[in-house]
Amino acid sequence: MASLNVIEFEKSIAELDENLSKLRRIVMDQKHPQNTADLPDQLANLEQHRTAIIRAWFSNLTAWDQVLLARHEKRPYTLDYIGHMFTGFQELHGDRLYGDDGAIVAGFAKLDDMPIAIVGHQKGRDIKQRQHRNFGYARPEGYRKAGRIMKLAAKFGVPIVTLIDTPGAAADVSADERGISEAIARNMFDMATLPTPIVSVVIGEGGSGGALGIAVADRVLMLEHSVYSVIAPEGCAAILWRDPEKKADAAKALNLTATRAKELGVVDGVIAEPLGGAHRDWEAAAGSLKEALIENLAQLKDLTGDELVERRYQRFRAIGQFTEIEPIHLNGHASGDAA
Amino acid sequence: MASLNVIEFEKSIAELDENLSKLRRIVMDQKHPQNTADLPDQLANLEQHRTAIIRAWFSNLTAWDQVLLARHEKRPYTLDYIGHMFTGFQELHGDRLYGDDGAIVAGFAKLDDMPIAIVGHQKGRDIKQRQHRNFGYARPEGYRKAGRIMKLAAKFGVPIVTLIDTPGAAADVSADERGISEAIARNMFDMATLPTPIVSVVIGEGGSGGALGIAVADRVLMLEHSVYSVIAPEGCAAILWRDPEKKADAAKALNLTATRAKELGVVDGVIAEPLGGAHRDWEAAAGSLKEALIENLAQLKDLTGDELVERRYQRFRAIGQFTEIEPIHLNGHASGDAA
Amino acid sequence: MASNGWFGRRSQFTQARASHGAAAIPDGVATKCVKCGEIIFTSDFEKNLKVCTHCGFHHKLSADERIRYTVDEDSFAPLHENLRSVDPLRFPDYQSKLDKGIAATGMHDGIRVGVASVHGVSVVLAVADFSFMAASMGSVAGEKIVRALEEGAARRAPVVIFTASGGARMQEGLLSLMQMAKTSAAAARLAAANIPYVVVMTDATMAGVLASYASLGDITLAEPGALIGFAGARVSAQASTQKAPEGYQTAEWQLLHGQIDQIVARKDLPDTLGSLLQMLGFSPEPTLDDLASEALTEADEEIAAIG
Amino acid sequence: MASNGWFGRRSQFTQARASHGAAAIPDGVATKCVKCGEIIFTSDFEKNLKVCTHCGFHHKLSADERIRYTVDEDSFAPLHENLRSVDPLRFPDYQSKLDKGIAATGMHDGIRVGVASVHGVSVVLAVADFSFMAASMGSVAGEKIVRALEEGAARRAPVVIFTASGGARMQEGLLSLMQMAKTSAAAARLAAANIPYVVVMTDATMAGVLASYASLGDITLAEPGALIGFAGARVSAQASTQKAPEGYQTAEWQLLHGQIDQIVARKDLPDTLGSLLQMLGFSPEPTLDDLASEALTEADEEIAAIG
Ligand SMILES: [Zn+2]
Ligand SMILES: [Zn+2]
Repeated sequence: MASLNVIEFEKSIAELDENLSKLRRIVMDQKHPQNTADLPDQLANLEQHRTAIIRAWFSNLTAWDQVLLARHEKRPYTLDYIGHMFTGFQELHGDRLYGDDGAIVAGFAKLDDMPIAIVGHQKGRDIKQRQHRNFGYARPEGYRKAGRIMKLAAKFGVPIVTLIDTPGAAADVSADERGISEAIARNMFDMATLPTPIVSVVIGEGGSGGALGIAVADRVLMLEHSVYSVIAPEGCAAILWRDPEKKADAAKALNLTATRAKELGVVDGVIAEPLGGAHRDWEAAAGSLKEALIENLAQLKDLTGDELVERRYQRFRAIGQFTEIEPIHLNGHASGDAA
Repeated sequence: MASLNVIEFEKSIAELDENLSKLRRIVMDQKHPQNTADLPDQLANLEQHRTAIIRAWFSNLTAWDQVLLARHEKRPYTLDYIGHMFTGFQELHGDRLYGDDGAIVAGFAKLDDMPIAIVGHQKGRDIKQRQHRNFGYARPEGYRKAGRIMKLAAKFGVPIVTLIDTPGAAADVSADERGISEAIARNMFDMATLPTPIVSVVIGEGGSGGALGIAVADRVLMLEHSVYSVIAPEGCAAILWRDPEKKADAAKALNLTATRAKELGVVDGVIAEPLGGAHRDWEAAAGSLKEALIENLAQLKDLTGDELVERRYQRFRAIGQFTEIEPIHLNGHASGDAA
Repeated sequence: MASNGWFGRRSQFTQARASHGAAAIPDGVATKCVKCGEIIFTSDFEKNLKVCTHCGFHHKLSADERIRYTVDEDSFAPLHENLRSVDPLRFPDYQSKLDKGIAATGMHDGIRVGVASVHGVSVVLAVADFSFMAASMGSVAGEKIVRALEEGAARRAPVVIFTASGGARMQEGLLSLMQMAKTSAAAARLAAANIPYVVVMTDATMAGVLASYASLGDITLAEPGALIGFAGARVSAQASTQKAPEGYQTAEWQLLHGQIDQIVARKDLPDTLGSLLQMLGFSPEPTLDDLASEALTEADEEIAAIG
Repeated sequence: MASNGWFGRRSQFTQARASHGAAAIPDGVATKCVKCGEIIFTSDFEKNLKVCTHCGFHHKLSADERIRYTVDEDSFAPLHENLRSVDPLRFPDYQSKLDKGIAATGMHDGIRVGVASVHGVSVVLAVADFSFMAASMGSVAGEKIVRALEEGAARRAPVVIFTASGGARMQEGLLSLMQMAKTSAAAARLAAANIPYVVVMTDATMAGVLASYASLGDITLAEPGALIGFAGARVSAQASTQKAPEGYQTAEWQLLHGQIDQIVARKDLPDTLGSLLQMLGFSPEPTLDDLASEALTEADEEIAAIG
C-alpha cells in the first residue's frame, strides 16, 4: 500500500467508503433480516479492513507523503480550527498602515473561558477564496496585522496562539516593495519580547520564513502530519539536482516531518491526528489540538512576563548544532579542525 | 507703504537695492574722489532710507502679509537651516514600511558639540525639487519616517528638534489609502511620551495637522514671520464667505501670526528675524534660530524623561479656552448658561 | 482641519443639514432615507435604530439616541455637562452658530461624555453628535475627550468613543488645532496605563478628528457606510492625479486599507463591544441580582459546612 | 529560505562564482569588472577598495578585506573562530561543500566576528564573506551573529554587521531556519539594552538573512548597487503579475522603498560609521596619546594650582 501516493491512496479509500456506505444502507433498510443475516458481519469485516489499510499505509509514510498530507486540500485550515476550538471569535483586520491581508487572520476568541489572541495563516478552498487568501502566501500587511494584534494581546496580558499553514511568504515584486523581509524580521523581533504566553502550532505547511514570522513562541508544536521546512522540497531538488521532480528525495533530505523536527529540538511536541489524517475528521483533530493548547497554556500561565521572555529567548538560543574546537593556545599550539 | 503687498514691496526694495549697489560700485571704483566727494554721503542716506522703508513696512504687517512672508519662495527651508546651524548632518531615509518621503527630512547632526535628531518638512525651490518634495505636503511615509527617527533618538537619549514648514499634509487619494490620518495621529501619540527633550520651531508655514504631526514638543517656537493655522486662509474664506478671495479677512480672523499664537499660549516664544525677513539674510536667521535652540535645549537638559513627558502632557493639556458653569445642584436648582 | 480639510468640512456640514432636514417628513409619520430616498414609517425607522429598512444605510444619531441604542438600560450617567464654549478669537458669526447649535440640539457642544455599562462592563463613554456644528472639535470637545480618556485611566475602566466630526473647529483657530495634540496625548496616557480604548467611527469621521484620537484606538470599529477620510472629496480630487476609487472614504474602503478592525451593524454594537471588552480582560460588574445569588450561595456553603 | 527563496539563492551562488572567477585575470596584473567588463590594473582596483574605477561597481570583498577597509588599523581582534559546522542531517554533499569553502577561503564559515574600533569608537563587528557557500546561514553563522549581538550588550558597545548572504543554509534544514528567529531575538535583546545596532548591507543580502537580523538595525546602510531582496529574480517573476521594475532589488531601489537609511560608498564607510556612532552617544576611546596629553594637562593644572 505504501507505494501508493496520497492521491492514489485517498482514491482507494474513497472507493472503499462508497462500498461501505452502500452496505450500511442495505443493512439499515433491511425489511427481511433473515435473507441477509450475514450482512452486518460483512460490514464489520469491511470496516476492519478499511482501518487496517489506513493503518498500514500511515505506518509507512515517506517524507513526501507527509508533504502531500500537509498540503491536502481537505485538511482543516485556521478558520476551521478556530470554529471548532474557540467561541466568540472576533476577527480584527488591518495593519493600520496599508491594508488588510486575507492570507493571515487575527483576532480574539475564548478557549473555554480563557480569552486568547489568535493569529494564523489562512488558505482558501475555492478559487475565489484562494485568490482572496493569496493561496496562504502572506504579505507584509499580514505580518504587520499579526504583529499589531500580538502586541495588543501582550498589552492586556492575553495569551497568544498562532497557527502556521503557509507554503511561504509572498515573494512577488509588490511584497518586496512593501518590505516583506522587514515585516517577517520585525515580527520575530517583537515576538521575542512579548511578555505573554505564546503557543504556535504548525497545522499544515510550515513554509520557511513565512511560517517562522508568526512562530517565535514559548511552545512550538506540530500536528502529526504537518511539515516544517527551511525550503520547499521542489526548490531544494532544483538546487541540488537541477530537477524539481526529485522533490521526494529532497523532502527526505530536509528532515521536514514532525517527528524529525521534534528530534532536532525545533518543536516541543507532536499532536496526534485522527487515524487517516486531520482531513478525515476535523472535529477530532480540533479536539486534540485544543487539548494540547490547554495543556501547554496551563504550563505557562504561572510564569511572569520576564520569565516567559527569558525562557523563550533561551529556547531559540539553544537551537543549532555545531562543535567548538579547543581554543587556540597562547603558546602557539593551535588545535586542528577538531569538528 | 503698508498698502503694498509683499510682492510689490519686495519689488520696490529690489529696485532700491539695485540703485544702492550701482552707487556702491561708483564709490568703490572712484579714481578721482574730489569730483564726487558727496557720493558716500548720498550712499549712507540711501541706505538709511532703505532701512526706514523696510522698518515702516514691517511695522505694519497685516495677517495676510505674514502669510505671504511665511510662504516666501526665497525663505530658508529646513535643509538651509540645517546647513547653517548644524554640522555633520547624516540624513536617514525611509519608514521601513513602504517608502521614503521627500517632503520630510530626518537625521542626526551636531549643534555645536551636541548630537541632535532633526526632523523637518522640506519644500523645493525649482520645479524638479518641488515635485520631489511634494511642495512640502508630507505623506504617510514621511510622518512614519519622522516617527521612526524620533523614537530612535529617544532610545539613545538624543534631543529632538523639529522644523515645521508645510501647507498641510498630503490630502490625495493615495495618502488616504496609506493612512495619512493614522500616521499624523500616531506621531502625536508617540511624541507625547518620548522621554527626550523636543523643541519644535515653525519656520514658515505651520499648516494644520500636517504641521502638528511633528510638533508635539516641550517647547514650541515660531519664527517672527512664520504662521501657524488650523486651516489655510483661502479654505477658511471659502467656507465663511464662499469666496476664497477673502483670504486676507480669513487670515485676520484665524489669528495665525506668531504674536497671536504666543498670546494664545500655543507657542512658547517668538524668534526675531533679521530686518526685512529671514529670506533677506539666511545666515542671520539661522543664527537667531540656533541661539533659541541652544537656550531652550539647555533649559530642558536637566529634566528626567519622566519629568519631560509629564510637563509636555500638561503643556498641551492646558491649551483651550472654555468656561465651566456651576455644577447642577442636587436640590434641583440648576444654574443657567453662565458662560 | 487645514487647507486640505475645508471642502471636506463643508461637504460634511451640507450632509448634516441634508440628513437632518430630509430625514423627517413634516407630518412626522414618515421618514425619507437620505441614501436611497425610500419613504419609511418613522416608527419602523426608529424601531430599526434609524437604519434604513430598505437599503441598510445607518443614519446619523443624536448623542442621546446613540447612548440609548448602545448602553445597558439606565446605566448612563453624564459627566462634564457644564463645559461651555467661549469665543476666544471673536471669530465672525461663531457665537450665533453656537447659539443655533444649542437651540437645535439642547446640547452645548457636539460631545457627550459619561459613565455607563455595556453588557455589564463599566466603561467611560464619549459620543459625538454631528448635528451640533458637525461635531467639530474646539476647546470644549477636546477637553471633554481628554477628560473621558483621563477618567478611564483613573477608574481603570475601558474608554469607548463614538466618533463623528467634520474636523477641528475653525472658529477657535489654533486652539482647536491643539486639541488634536491634547487628545492624542491623553490617548497615549491611557495606553501607558494599559486600559483599553475602543473607537467606533460613525458617519462622518473626518480630518482633524480622524487624524487624532479617532485613529488611536486599541480596537477600531465602524458603522457600515460611514464616511471616513482625511480630506473632503473636493480637496482630495484637487490633490489627486488618480480618480477617487469606488467607495472612497467609506468604512468599507478604510477596512480594505487596514484602518478598521470590523464593520459592525448598529444593532450588533452592544454585543460586539461587550464581547471585545471581555476578551481584553474586563468582566461584567456583578449586578444586584448576581450579588444576591452569590450571597445565597455563600449561605448555602456555610450551611453545608455546618451540616 | 523557503520555496520562495531558492532560485534567488541559486542566482546568488552563480553570481558569487562569476564574481570570484571573472574578476581575476590569470596573470594577476589585470582584473575584469564583473559589471561593466572593463579591464583594470589590479593594483588600481585594490587601491580603489575593489570598486571599479570605470563604472563604480562595488565588488564583493572577503571578510579580511572588509575588515581592513573599515576598522582602525590593527584594531580588530577576532572572536569565536573556533566554531565548526557539523552535518546534522547528513545532507547530500554538505560536507564536501564545507570542505571546498574552507579550502577556498581559509575560513570555517561565512561570518567573521570580533571587536575593533572605527574612528576610535569600540564596536563589536560581524562581517559576512559571500565566497564561503554564499555566506548562507546555518548553525555556525547564526551562533556567531548571536554571540556578536550578545557581546555588544555585554560590553555596552555598538554592534556593526556587514551582511551578505544567499539566505538560510538548506543543508541544515530547520536548524538553519531557526537561526532567523535566534538572531532576531538577539537583536531584540540588544535593542532592549539600548545599544546601537548598525547594519551595512553588501552585495548580496537576500532571503532568510534579509528577513531576519539584516532588517533589524537601528540604522541600515548599504553599499551602492548591492543586490538586496527577499526572493531571487526568477521566483519573484513567477510570483508576480507585474514586471520587475527598473533596478529591482538594488540598494537604490530599496532606499526608495523605505528600507535603507543611506547608501554609502565603500571609501566613506569608516567616516559615516564613526559619525553615526558618535551621534548616538558613543565617543572615541581615548588613545594612548590622548591619555598622555591628558596626564600632562593634569600635571599642568596641579602646577598652576601650586603656583
Ligand atoms: Zn435607504
Ligand atoms: Zn565596472
